[in-house]
Amino acid sequence: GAVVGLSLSTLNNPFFVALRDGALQAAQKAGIQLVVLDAQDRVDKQVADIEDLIQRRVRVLLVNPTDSAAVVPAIQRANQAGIPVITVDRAASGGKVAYHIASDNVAGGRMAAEFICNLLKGRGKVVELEGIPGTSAARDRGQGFNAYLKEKCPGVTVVARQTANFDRAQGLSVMENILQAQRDIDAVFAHNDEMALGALQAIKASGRKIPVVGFDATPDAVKAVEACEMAATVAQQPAEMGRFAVEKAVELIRGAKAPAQTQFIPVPLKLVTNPRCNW
Amino acid sequence: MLWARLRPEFLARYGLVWALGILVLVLSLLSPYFLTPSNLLNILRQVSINAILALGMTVVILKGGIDLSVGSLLALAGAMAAGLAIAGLSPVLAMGLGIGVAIALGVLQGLLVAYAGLPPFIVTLAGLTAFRGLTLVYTDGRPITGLPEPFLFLGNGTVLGMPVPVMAMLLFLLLTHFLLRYTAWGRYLYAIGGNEEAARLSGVPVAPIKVFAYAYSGLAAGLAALVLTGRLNSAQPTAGTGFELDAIAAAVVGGTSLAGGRGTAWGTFLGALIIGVLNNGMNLLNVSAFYQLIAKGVVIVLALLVDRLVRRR
Amino acid sequence: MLWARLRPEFLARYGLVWALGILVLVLSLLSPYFLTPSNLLNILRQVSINAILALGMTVVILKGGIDLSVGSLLALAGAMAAGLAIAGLSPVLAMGLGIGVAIALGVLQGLLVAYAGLPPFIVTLAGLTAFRGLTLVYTDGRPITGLPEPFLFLGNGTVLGMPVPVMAMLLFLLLTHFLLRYTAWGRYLYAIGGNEEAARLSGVPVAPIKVFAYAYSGLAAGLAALVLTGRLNSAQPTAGTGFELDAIAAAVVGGTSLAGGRGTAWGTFLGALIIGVLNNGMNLLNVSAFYQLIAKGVVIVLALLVDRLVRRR
Amino acid sequence: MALLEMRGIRKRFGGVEALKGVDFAVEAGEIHALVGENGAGKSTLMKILSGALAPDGGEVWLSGRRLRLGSVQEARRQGIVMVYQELNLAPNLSVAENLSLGRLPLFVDRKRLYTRARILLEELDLGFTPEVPVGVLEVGQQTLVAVAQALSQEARILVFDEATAALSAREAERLFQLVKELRNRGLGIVWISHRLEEVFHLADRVTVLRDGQRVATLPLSGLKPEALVELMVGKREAGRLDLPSPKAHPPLHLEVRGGGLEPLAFDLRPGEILGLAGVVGSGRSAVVEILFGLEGEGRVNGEPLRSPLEAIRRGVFLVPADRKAQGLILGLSARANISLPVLRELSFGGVVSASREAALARQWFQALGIRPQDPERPAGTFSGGNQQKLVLAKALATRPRLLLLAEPTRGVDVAARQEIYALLATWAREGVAQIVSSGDTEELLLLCHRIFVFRKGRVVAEFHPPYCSEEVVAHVVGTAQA
Ligand SMILES: Nc1ncnc2c1ncn2[C@@H]1O[C@H](COP(=O)(O)OP(=O)(O)OP(=O)(O)O)[C@@H](O)[C@H]1O
Ligand SMILES: Nc1ncnc2c1ncn2[C@@H]1O[C@H](COP(=O)(O)OP(=O)(O)OP(=O)(O)O)[C@@H](O)[C@H]1O
Ligand SMILES: [Mg+2]
Ligand SMILES: [Mg+2]
Repeated sequence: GAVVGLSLSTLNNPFFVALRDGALQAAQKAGIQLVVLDAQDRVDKQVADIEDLIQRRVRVLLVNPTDSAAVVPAIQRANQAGIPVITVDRAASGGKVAYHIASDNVAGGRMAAEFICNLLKGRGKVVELEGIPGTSAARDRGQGFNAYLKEKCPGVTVVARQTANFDRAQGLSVMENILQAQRDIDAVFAHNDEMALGALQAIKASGRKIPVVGFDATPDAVKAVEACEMAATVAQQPAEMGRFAVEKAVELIRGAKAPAQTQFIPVPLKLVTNPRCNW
Repeated sequence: MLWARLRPEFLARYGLVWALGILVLVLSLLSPYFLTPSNLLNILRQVSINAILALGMTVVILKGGIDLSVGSLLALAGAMAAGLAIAGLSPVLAMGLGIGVAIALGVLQGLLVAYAGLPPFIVTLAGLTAFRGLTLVYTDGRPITGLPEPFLFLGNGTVLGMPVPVMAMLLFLLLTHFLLRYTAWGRYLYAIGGNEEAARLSGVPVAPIKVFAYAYSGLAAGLAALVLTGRLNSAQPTAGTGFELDAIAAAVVGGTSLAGGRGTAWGTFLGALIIGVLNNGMNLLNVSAFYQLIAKGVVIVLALLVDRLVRRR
Repeated sequence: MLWARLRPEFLARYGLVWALGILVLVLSLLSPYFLTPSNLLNILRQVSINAILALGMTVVILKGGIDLSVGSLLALAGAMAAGLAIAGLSPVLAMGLGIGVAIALGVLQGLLVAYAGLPPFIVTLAGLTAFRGLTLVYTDGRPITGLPEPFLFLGNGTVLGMPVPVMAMLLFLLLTHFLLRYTAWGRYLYAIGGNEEAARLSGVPVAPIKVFAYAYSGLAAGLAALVLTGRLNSAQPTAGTGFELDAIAAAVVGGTSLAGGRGTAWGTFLGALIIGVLNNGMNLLNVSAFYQLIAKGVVIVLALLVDRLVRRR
Repeated sequence: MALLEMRGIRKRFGGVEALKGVDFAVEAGEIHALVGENGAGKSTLMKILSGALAPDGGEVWLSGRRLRLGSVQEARRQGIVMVYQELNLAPNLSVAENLSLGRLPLFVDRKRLYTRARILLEELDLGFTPEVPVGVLEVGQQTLVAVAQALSQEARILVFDEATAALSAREAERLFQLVKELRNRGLGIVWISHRLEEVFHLADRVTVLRDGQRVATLPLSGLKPEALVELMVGKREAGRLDLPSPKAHPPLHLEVRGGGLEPLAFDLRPGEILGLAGVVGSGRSAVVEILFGLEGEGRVNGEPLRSPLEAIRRGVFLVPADRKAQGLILGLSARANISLPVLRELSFGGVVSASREAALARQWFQALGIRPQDPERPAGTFSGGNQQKLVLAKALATRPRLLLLAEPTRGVDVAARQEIYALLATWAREGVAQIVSSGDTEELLLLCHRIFVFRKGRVVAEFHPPYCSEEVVAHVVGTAQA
């Protein structure tokens, strides 16, 4: 069958594993071959990966950019080779892209802020656990979260903002440290579920009860929400993204004309909460 | 007894004790939360994993090698132990097998270094890569959760008020100290690191001892894996990424020479403490992420300069 | 002339050429896309950044040091150059300043190693941390985009059909080769790495040469920064993360001894090529991501074993 | 006015006062011997002169100008050149590059470098090519490289610290001629040696150091050797060497193959001491290395010796020629060095008995008079001769049945050398077979029951007692017909 390339920013994260699985399933159903490459969160490796996919003559290129700007030259190279490009999860800031399939991280950050604001009735102290400094996910989620608080919910203040690099173990130890310094914490927002679950572990060990809001809705996190351990997580639907991307690619292979302007295909974002819990 | 040891020569030799002292003093002044019993215990608990890895690393570095694979070994050992336990094996057996896998892969790397004569850096870098791959294959890139009680106890339990991870670290510190200071094999490690040729001519069984060093580092990785798995209440396929640099840093800050032949278990422990105190202090002071990086680099260099100055006198 | 050099002794000495040859052969058989002119150029382009860094790294390792800061230096140099150019400076001047910053910070680290006597590993690990922090502060964690034409040319242009990054790499290879083989400072680097005390007693200006080594590695980082910035059409605050291990790996696979005193520019280039071919080949063969890691570790060890075998004969 | 004047030089190493205010002067056109027991401070004094060490006090004047101390480069600029006792060469660089180390022009013309090195090596009649890396040469050859390096420089003061310790008579004689020529050209030459014949043969004046102090400076003409020894070590009975006859017990049958040697097989009786004579590079040092399993194929009583570990298990031990590279682990304490080969015997269940280890070290410190008497100091901080004694102590502590010794008294002072000879004789009496490879023919004549003379990888002559020294020397240097 036809070959489609998928360049992922990382597979070291359940979110992208789910995205890959969604894509693989869709590919199997459509009877095409999907070549998946993992850039290990490195912009330069992604460029090399895409170049290799072009050498491999893939029919459509699916890209989950490690960084929006950095991926542009590689996309341009694909354009030159006449390979249509679809971006997933994160947009590219240039080049010719047929479709962009994503949920909006800034919107997700706002969603989390809104939830916490309502939970605290507009007054309280929150801790923000940031992702790897300089990554777009950390940037966008933080931006949405803080912008919402500033505009709509000035009574809720961020009393500690520390990075835990999207990592569960660091989420644990950074939260332990913050718990030493902050007597009053009313809620925690983590830029991803890994950090949220780490923080949760620290909070449990300290014997306190603090609502934690994560991001990504990984299976572990959803389980924690169901068990009333975590307050909420912002659900993206990575498997859906993967599925949409492959379906669009199949359409292009079957002869559909690529839109002249990049067409945005939103994947719904939702807040996973558990109304039975008492926060 | 203890007091008698605090003579000037002792303090001069351990310039790092000064560096740590200054750091603690400054942090106590800056943050009221720092010098509290609960925070000190907290620091020890956080330091435990890096300290255990760094002690294993010290053994390898002493003999003139290096082990970059510890982070990946940790992930693999944790995943194996957790996976087997979930699959129904008795938790203790599963833990033992996890550690066993780490030791076995340490031995494998040791064989490649000692008998095939490959450079330790490359062998263990290949290990870093390949073992991570194995972990991802084994877990299919997903965390393993729902672990039975004994795991949680290892990570979060206490014995006589002391957290189990701290206990494990202290025991491993004593074991390593004993190995290095009182046993023939410990001495051989120093000899090989100091002058491999002279050691060989003295009848030191060089190759087996090299293999042992990597096996010991594997043991450390396995032990650290159990502690981390317990602390996180799950085995993460990405656990331990970058831990190798932290472990080497602790050893080297603690006075271990990367050229081999020089270093102690206590020095490494001190090195791990300095790094741990620094991380904790900056969190307590809520230093922003970007500036934390700068501060961390600067403080570590300053600590070593203090060490130099004290020792030079 | 060239042919005469391909005598058995030459091939035996460069066992790595064999390893690379076998790798290329296998990949050519497995994938029709591999041995095409466009893919070979593609590999060279992909390898260029790591090769440049590895050449700088080789100079530092030869004298018995190590430079873990290259990845962060690269990010900082790229950000500075891009930021200054965006702010309206002439692009060429901005590029020069970017490289200048990297060299200056290399010198700073060199001074701490050569004159304060601190261990290179820790000094440059502190550099890795602190320079990343500086980059994040300077860029406020955001990529810098909208770069003027000359940047893009550096990353994506061609001269006489040869991509500019490849050109830059080859020039830097020749420069490093010349430095190491035909200049006093080059030979002194070997002398210091082989026996620092002997070098000192022979009147070799040890400390300045050490500083020079770190400055040269800084130059390499600056050069690589420009190429990467051009290739990515933007300066990334997280660029270069983990590059230090890749650069060291290329040098060591290429026969550079981490103990210092042994290694060549060509060997390092070969090492970088082997790693680059491996990455490219596995992508072409559609080896799945997790298995790629395993394969990469295994193949690198195999390559070194081939090297050993060929050289032992 | 003297060419060189050192005044009130003081130097401490931690608790040890190595130099306690030493004055020392050298005239232009003289060879000035510097002698004293091991650890007297000779090397330290000269390292201060060459800038390798900074003194704690004192000053140095050269032709009436005060020298800035503590910088090798400055000393070199002023024409002070030294051959160090512990050879300082870059093992990974070629002979030619080592010859020019520190003086390479910014851009190296390799052809010129190697041509000039070849010419220099030919001038000095040294039989190796400039392309080889120094690390593969044997100690004697490395010494020659270091000497050649010093001789190729424009010097006003040349210092030789034990330059002949690893040389055989032929190379030594050649060096004497060169040194005399340089003296006649007006250079000031400092000659450190424990071979007193050499001192009397070569030097014009002598300065004696003892415990970091100068005890005398005298012209050598008219001085009696006994008087000089007395100045060095105080009054002492010169023990006569009483060499026991070898035992009749079944001999060790030794076979030696490979290592560039003609295959060789011979018997050695318990308690017999066999000497191996020959110039540097004649192949005699390969014999002991093969018998210790380092290269080639060695056998003892038909059993193979494939590695040092195997050799040690079969009761063979080697005192290697290069104490720095092969003999000692300089960063470890003297105690740990001595105990290293017997650590297993000192341990219970893998745990080293600290008291037995310390006792062992103390025993050998006393037996060999190693100074300072502090086994806890790192081996690298002992003086050259005392380091050599540490290597011997380590070997003797293993109680081997076959002891291989390469240049066993390299850099050991007169008195201690007698002690070592006496000790080896005692060991012979207890039935230890020994093979001594040495460049010092006198030493072999004194110590050995039998001598093999090597030339170009072959035994060209064998001597049994009684034999006369001229004849042996003639065979060694190659003037006699094989
Ligand atoms: N680096 C050092 N650290 C500590 N002590 C030292 C060091 N170098 C020399 N010493 C001590 O200084 C004293 C003088 O040593 P030195 O090497 O000058 O003796 P020497 O006269 O050259 O002896 P030899 O004939 O054995 O070479 C000795 O006691 C020695 O142990
Ligand atoms: N261009 C060169 N390339 C390589 N080696 C050189 C070169 N010039 C000098 N050397 C070597 O460097 C060492 C020091 O050179 P230096 O100039 O001090 O010697 P020199 O005796 O003054 O020679 P010259 O008469 O040529 O100036 C010598 O061993 C020489 O062989
Ligand atoms: Mg001496
Ligand atoms: Mg000249």
